[in-house]
Amino acid sequence: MSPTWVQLAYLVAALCFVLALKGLSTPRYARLGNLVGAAGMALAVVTAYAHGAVHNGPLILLAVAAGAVVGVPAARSVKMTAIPQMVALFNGVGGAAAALVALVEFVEVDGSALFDVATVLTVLIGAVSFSGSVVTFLKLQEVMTTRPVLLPAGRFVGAGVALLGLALAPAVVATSSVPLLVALFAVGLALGVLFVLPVGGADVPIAISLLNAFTGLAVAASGYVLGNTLLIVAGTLVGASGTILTRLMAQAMGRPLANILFGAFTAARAAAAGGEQRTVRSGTVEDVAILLGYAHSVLVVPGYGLAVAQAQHAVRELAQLLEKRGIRVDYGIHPVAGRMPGHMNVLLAEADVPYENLKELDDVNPGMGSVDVALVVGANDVVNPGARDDPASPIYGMPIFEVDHAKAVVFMKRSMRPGFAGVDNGLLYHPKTTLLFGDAKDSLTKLLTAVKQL
Amino acid sequence: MSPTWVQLAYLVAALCFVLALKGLSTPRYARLGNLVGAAGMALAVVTAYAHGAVHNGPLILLAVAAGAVVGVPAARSVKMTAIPQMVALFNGVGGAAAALVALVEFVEVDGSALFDVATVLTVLIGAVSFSGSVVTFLKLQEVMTTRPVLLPAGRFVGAGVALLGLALAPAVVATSSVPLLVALFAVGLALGVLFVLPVGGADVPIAISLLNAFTGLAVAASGYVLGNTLLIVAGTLVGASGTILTRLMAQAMGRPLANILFGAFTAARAAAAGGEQRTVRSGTVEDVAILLGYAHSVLVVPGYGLAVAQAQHAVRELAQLLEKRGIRVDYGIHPVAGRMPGHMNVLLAEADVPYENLKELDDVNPGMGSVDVALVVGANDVVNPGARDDPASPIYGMPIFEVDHAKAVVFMKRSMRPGFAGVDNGLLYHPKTTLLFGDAKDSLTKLLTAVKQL
Amino acid sequence: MGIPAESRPAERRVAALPETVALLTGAGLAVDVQSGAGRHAHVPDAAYQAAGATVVPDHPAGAAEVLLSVQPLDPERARLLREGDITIGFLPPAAELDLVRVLVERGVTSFSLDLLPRVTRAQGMDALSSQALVAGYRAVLVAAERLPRFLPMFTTAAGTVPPAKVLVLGAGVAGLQAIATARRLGAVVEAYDVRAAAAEEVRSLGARFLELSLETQSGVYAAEQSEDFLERQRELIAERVAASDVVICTAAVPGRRAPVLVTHDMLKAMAPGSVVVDLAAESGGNCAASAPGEDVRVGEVLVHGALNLPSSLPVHASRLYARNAANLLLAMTEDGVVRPDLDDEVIGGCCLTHAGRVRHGPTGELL
Amino acid sequence: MGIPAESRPAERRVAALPETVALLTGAGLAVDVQSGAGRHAHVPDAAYQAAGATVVPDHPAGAAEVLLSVQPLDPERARLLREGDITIGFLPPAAELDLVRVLVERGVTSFSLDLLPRVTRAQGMDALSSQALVAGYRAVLVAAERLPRFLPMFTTAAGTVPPAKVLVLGAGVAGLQAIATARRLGAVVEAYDVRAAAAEEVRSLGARFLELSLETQSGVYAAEQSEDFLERQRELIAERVAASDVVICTAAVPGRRAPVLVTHDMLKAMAPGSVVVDLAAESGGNCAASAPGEDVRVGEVLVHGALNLPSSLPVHASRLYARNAANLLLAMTEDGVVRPDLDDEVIGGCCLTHAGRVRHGPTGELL
Amino acid sequence: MIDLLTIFVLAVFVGFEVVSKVSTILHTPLMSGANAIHGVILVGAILITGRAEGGPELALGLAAVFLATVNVVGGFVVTDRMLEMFKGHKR
Amino acid sequence: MIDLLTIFVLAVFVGFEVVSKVSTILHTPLMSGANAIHGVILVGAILITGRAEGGPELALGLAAVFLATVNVVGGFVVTDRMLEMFKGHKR
Ligand SMILES: NC(=O)c1ccc[n+]([C@@H]2O[C@H](COP(=O)([O-])OP(=O)(O)OC[C@H]3O[C@@H](n4cnc5c(N)ncnc54)[C@H](OP(=O)(O)O)[C@@H]3O)[C@@H](O)[C@H]2O)c1
Ligand SMILES: NC(=O)c1ccc[n+]([C@@H]2O[C@H](COP(=O)([O-])OP(=O)(O)OC[C@H]3O[C@@H](n4cnc5c(N)ncnc54)[C@H](OP(=O)(O)O)[C@@H]3O)[C@@H](O)[C@H]2O)c1
Ligand SMILES: NC(=O)c1ccc[n+]([C@@H]2O[C@H](COP(=O)([O-])OP(=O)(O)OC[C@H]3O[C@@H](n4cnc5c(N)ncnc54)[C@H](O)[C@@H]3O)[C@@H](O)[C@H]2O)c1
Ligand SMILES: NC(=O)c1ccc[n+]([C@@H]2O[C@H](COP(=O)([O-])OP(=O)(O)OC[C@H]3O[C@@H](n4cnc5c(N)ncnc54)[C@H](O)[C@@H]3O)[C@@H](O)[C@H]2O)c1
Repeated sequence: MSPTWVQLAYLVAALCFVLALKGLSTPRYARLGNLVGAAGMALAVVTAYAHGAVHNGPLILLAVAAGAVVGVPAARSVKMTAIPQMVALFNGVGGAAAALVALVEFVEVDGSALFDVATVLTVLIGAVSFSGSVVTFLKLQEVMTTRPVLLPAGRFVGAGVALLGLALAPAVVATSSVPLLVALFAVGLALGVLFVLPVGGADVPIAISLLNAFTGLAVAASGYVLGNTLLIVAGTLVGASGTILTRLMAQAMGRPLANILFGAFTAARAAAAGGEQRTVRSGTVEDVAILLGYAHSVLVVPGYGLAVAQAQHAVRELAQLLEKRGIRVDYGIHPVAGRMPGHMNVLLAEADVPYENLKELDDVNPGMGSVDVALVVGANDVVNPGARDDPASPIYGMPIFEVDHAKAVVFMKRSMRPGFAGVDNGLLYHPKTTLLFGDAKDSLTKLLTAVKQL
Repeated sequence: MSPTWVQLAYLVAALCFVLALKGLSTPRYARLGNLVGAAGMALAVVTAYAHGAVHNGPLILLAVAAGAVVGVPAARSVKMTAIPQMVALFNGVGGAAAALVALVEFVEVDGSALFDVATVLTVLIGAVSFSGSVVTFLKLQEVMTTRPVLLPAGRFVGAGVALLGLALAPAVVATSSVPLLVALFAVGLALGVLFVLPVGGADVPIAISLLNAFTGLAVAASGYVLGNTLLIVAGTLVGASGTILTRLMAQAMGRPLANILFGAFTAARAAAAGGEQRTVRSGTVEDVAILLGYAHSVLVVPGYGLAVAQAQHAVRELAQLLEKRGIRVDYGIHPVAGRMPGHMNVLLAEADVPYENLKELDDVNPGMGSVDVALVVGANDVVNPGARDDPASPIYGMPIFEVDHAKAVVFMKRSMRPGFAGVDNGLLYHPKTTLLFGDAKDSLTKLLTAVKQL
Repeated sequence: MGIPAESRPAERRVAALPETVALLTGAGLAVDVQSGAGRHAHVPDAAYQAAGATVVPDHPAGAAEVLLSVQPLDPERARLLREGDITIGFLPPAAELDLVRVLVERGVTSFSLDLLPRVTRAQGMDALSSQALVAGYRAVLVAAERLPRFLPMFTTAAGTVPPAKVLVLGAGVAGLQAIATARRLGAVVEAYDVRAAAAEEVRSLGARFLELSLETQSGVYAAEQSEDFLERQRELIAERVAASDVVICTAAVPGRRAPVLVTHDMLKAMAPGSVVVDLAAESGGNCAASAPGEDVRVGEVLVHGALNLPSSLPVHASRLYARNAANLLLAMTEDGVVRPDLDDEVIGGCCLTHAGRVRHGPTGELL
Repeated sequence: MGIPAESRPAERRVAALPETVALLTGAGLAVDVQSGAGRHAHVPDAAYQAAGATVVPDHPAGAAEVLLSVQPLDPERARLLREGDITIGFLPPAAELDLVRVLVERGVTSFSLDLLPRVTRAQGMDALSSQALVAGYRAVLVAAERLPRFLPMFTTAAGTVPPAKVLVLGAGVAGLQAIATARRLGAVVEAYDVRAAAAEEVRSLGARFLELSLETQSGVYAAEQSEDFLERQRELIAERVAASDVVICTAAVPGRRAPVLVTHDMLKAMAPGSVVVDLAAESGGNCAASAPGEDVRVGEVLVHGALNLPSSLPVHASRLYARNAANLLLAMTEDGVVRPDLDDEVIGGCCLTHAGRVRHGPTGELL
Repeated sequence: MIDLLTIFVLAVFVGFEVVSKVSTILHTPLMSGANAIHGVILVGAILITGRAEGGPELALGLAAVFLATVNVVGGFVVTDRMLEMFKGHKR
Repeated sequence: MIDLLTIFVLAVFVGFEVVSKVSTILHTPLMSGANAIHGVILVGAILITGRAEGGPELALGLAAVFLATVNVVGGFVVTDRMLEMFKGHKR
């Protein structure tokens, strides 16, 4: 047992981690949370060093320094778009470290059966996490293809390797044999690769999140190996929150988790039949609420869908709420929005939207670049960039609100169906665009609640 | 150390308790949560008995049976209105039990200093909780006055007793003297009484909640005394959740906690200055939200204040929300509400209130008795019972909405000022009436959020 | 009691409808209705009969003991009345001194709805209010009809039409209703009144209140203003009048000439095609150019002097009026006998002549 | 190019305003405006001059190469035109066969805004839409003016007035605007149209759509219906017509006689004082009794046959029309020269005659 | 000891988090439910009584068992009664 | 062991509860932050290396320290960068 002061320091560090996760779950405290986490980590590491680095102190410092020299600049210089693969890589090295720690401990110490079980788990999960993360990194970095990779008879290979692992694990526990453990490590590596290969490009972030939770579990298991409460608590926290997070992310993409991970087998067949599909990003009410709540300027572009949903009162309420938060809200009234001239005017006047807030094309388009969020409420044709860019489009030449020049676009509609003109709208597939599916009035009412709770 | 199976059973019980609290926090799972809690408790008790009742098994069973014979019928037969005092009483006996357990353990075992500290805490907090709960019980049962009781120099007495406790506690730890511990128990009892006496009738539930959290802490401390993880976990859970809950309850009443517990000292002085006042009852947004959210039929009576606040959209939103919950909502339109003929019609038409929902005096008054809540939004003269009952009133003879015959009345206005006719409105002081002060639009917007969260 | 067919030109209302006839006969009164009384309100004689009235061919003056009419009787008709007969209807005494003299002479007990106290209890009888409601609503329709522009805003493929600006002067019952109606039609509305309470009332309808640096008045009615005050008021509102597409004037001081708020010069500063509707035209006009019942052009601005606007909505104006009048009459009726209690604040307050004497102070002075 | 003063009776619009003149001169065109052209729209000659136009005393036909008018030219005037001259304006060919013959004979290139394809790209030129907007708005004002009742509901001390019931038949541009305007004024509105898309459009304005058990049509325009269909439709709507205080008829089938939806018998079943406004009166009428420009009484029901309603709002109707016409003209203009590209879907689509030939199929058949 | 402290700290967090968003209407039932849960002191009471070798300890222990039982059973029953109102109103 | 299990269970609850209501926009930063936290394996790495008596254990231990450090520092820094967007908007 370590001395009390060490354990207390670890407890404080664990506390910091809990607070960090809590902070990271709310926009207001996210940054602070991250800093608290870092502080906790610093405390833990310093404590471990002071108490545990009986031998090899300088070497350890050197290794830490080397890690910092590699990690910090990498994290600093990475482009925003490449962050997911960076996270994957960091996750992978964490998993590898956990496996190594368990391996070394296994070599050094001769422990109980329970200890061996924990070791086996750490090594196996750590290895899976490591190799899986490396593959996701390669996918995202586009070093290898981002499409689901299906090995011939992939399912059987996977099952075979998994069985091998299942056989090895008890053997290790029974024999305490180091070579067998190394073999298990190799099996873990193979499993990780097999696990991630079939995942398609858009789903890779979910795989990363799951591997992240795995690493957490590996760390927790290593905590058992080392009898270290901090590792248990921190690893479990990450494991649990990572699992929930993975589920949330899958939900946000509207797909059950199993589908994402194993769907490639079935999906690939379907894809072969259908043509190339463009991807859309649909968000939750909370996403949109945050987008809006932290914007400086919002442009509401109402269309026929606002009228169909009779959402004029709801949109006015939302706008007023945003204005109370100091956000500038304008309404972009397109000359032909709706189904009769002045359709939007009638609705918005009924909802008492002040006339000064109603802007026309020419008032808005030149400054579109400084609009943080364009909230398209049941409009479609009037924001279709095809009218500007695609001479073959039947609506080519109609002036539009160029919301594709805004910093972000939120589309509220019920489906992917086109508008009056019956032409597809490229903006729906734009990376800037978040879709919020559902009846406009429902969505706005929910948004209202969500923004209030920010 | 207890055998592993016992500890595992305790762990499962602890888990049940966590799930119980989680369930109790959402209306849908509240009942289930309570049952899960009870199941966990059964498991824990059976385990404890099977493993720990080495001696005195039959006696213990007898005591348990006696407790059940007393507790179940009491809980079954108590009137709904008397439930708070029942909870207080149960809480008190729990505190007492914790104190006794620690006392006995102190007598039986000779433990470390840390053990003694835990014992002292258990006994002290348990005693406070016990006597405090008994006093709240007496208050609520109206055996004693419900008004804040201020002992002469109460603050000094309180401080004195607290100091005595502070002195005794280290003495017990130092000497391990049983008589001193008993003395500490007595001090705790006195402190509990002194703590609750100055709390006014309406605030007693908050005091109960705080004492409940105290008992939780006492149980957790006794867990340390006994080295029992289950007691620690369960006690801490209750202590932590009880603290949060107390804060939430105080917030819901719109008063900082300190005010409630210690406010009596200052408040009492203020009351002495003013003359005889008819009392009004002003509620919080949450109170009104619950009144509305669990009603079957609501009558909205709008008046000039609705127009001044331009709250027509807000009232329509609230009505629609209530209707979605299956509540029947009508609007009572008085012929002279507002300041021009048809004033309410104009406003409500603008907010798209369906014409069918607009009711006149004769449609509504005969069935007023079956209206659960009459929501008077910025109206005054048109619901003044003086127009019906008081021949001396300048408005005598004007027909009114007889909302005083509804089951409950909620008044939304900004102050106690009279309406157009300048005459006082007796309904404001009626026991059925809850006042919700503030601009009608603000209040309605808040109500909307509160009802959504029911 | 009797209900005449109104004979004044352009009067299309009627003082009783079948529903109020039923009320009155229910109270034990025998009701005679002159044939054709309800023709403009689209009520055939048969409907009155069905409600319990007797249809008589001639004006019931002299035959009925109680006469319920909208407009005052012609003085000649009034000569047919007998001592103790009762008349109820509008009767602005200052404008009808001849009639008042006849009523005094014949010993008639006459009640004027123009004099009804504006107290809470009397609201059900307050025909000034109910008819002002009609006038305020119609005033906006009249203006919208004459304006060569839209009231609401429209954003269309052929350009954007801005909302019309409407200025309402005087925010009594008619003024408030005009504000509400113009807002409904999508206009941008602002309003002014001398009464202190008016600002909040105007805002309660979603319109802007013109804050002028002028003294305000308290009380239900405005008191007459000095010429100096009016001069300052005109100066202050001139700019707002010029900026408006529609001006609706409803300012009045009971029993006095209406204040002149819009001068010829102010009209000239308005945009071509603008419209002024003057509800006060009959009592002298808030607009210097207005003539009752006429559309006067001043430059390219149209000034409509309203003449009996309520009459242009005969069905509903009659319905409200008939109910007011019936309420007043019922308040005087007990056991089928009409016996007005002149000590009652409301009934006494609107009694103009009784037993050969003028009971209304200011009118007495005028005679 | 030239802008005439409109000469048809009761036409108060003008085909260009100073703002569009500025657009056209900006595109390199020389604009002649006949003196007094803008008088009803309250635009003085000076304003045109200030915008860059030349004010000419006479009708510019024969002098200008391009004529921009609201109404079609009189056939005699058209004889003044020279080969290759261009006319732009409303020109319903079926009603103006004489004129069409003259245009063909003189080799004039004429564009009719009645024929403009209703495609997205042409919305800025769509004068049918913009003028239908005006007509729909005015139709409600006309009805409200003539109705002896309130449109909105009022709960007052003198009793409650229920909201008026308005039925709109045909929910095209004008019908939708009528629905919106009547709803603004507080009426309870229901509507019917044969087009399938109309139900949602009607509801999107907060009105009730009458679900009839009749086949619906798809497409932008309604196709002509069989007499059998119309018979069934009349049967089904009869009860709703009878229950309405106001019926506004806007049903039309382009190029055809308007369907008769409201018969004499249906009118008789309406409440006394009710009002029917028939926007289709000029093309035969949706109501059997309507006559363009007249108020016809059928029993106690008033039927107003609309005649050129947009003209009653000259300022804004002109503004929208002028912008539409200018947009069309600008689409044909390049480098200051008007050179219509007849292969263009929109421009070719609304070209009625060119180089001595009728380009519009149905019209060709009629001749 | 430190492990127990860790357990304590984690339990505090769980306690905080679990009830942090409860609606007003559930305040009283939640309080009552928590109240029943701290009746778990019954476990402690049984344990000490089971060890007691007679005399005052036994008496006090039995008293503790009795009181704790009242707390437990009364608490759960009364909470259940309070929650009956949620039966009818499903959502 | 059971205490450690209790700790594990409680930590699971805390982990679940704490992130259960996070909004989508924070998914990635939260994942990245959690990722940094499991870099706490660095503590374990330091401990075993501190005990290592040379040879392969030392090498492996140092490798673990290196990798874990990369995980920790990279994780926190990258998370912070992601969160920069929340800087401007105070309330
Ligand atoms: N203004 C005029 O005078 C006039 C007249 C005739 C035609 N048009 C034409 O109409 C179009 C107007 O453009 P627009 O952008 O206003 O409309 P739009 O292009 O027709 O798009 C409306 C969108 O609203 C969505 N929507 C419908 N109901 C909804 C509901 N309840 N909740 C949420 N979304 C809903 C629909 O998508 P989902 O189905 O996926 O929900 C649809 O894509 C133009 O093409 C214009 O040319 C205009
Ligand atoms: N309808 C007509 O034609 C007409 C015409 C003239 C006079 N009147 C008279 O007006 C009266 C109408 O009765 P009523 O019940 O509608 O009105 P009322 O009796 O005047 O009462 C209105 C109440 O609304 C409250 N209020 C004002 N602003 C508010 C705000 N922003 N938020 C919340 N509450 C606000 C006021 O209390 P606080 O100040 O405490 O907030 C006031 O007590 C009758 O006496 C009637 O005789 C009617
Ligand atoms: N007791 C009741 O319940 C009841 C019922 C109906 C009306 N009223 C009250 O009666 C009052 C008068 O209503 P009315 O419509 O018969 O009034 P009115 O027709 O006599 O006058 C119309 C308005 O013109 C205003 N006015 C006078 N001189 C003006 C000037 N120079 N500039 C601007 N405005 C000027 C007056 O203040 C008044 O508001 C109002 O206060 C109304 O609230 C009370
Ligand atoms: N492409 C565009 O952007 C654009 C622009 C403006 C209008 N439009 C479309 O043009 C169409 C017609 O508009 P319009 O106002 O010129 O039409 P219109 O004047 O030709 O006809 C009016 C309406 O009468 C209806 N109708 C015909 N017979 C009927 C019957 N028997 N009973 C009931 N209703 C009947 C028609 O369906 C039509 O809606 C609409 O669909 C409108 O959406 C499109």
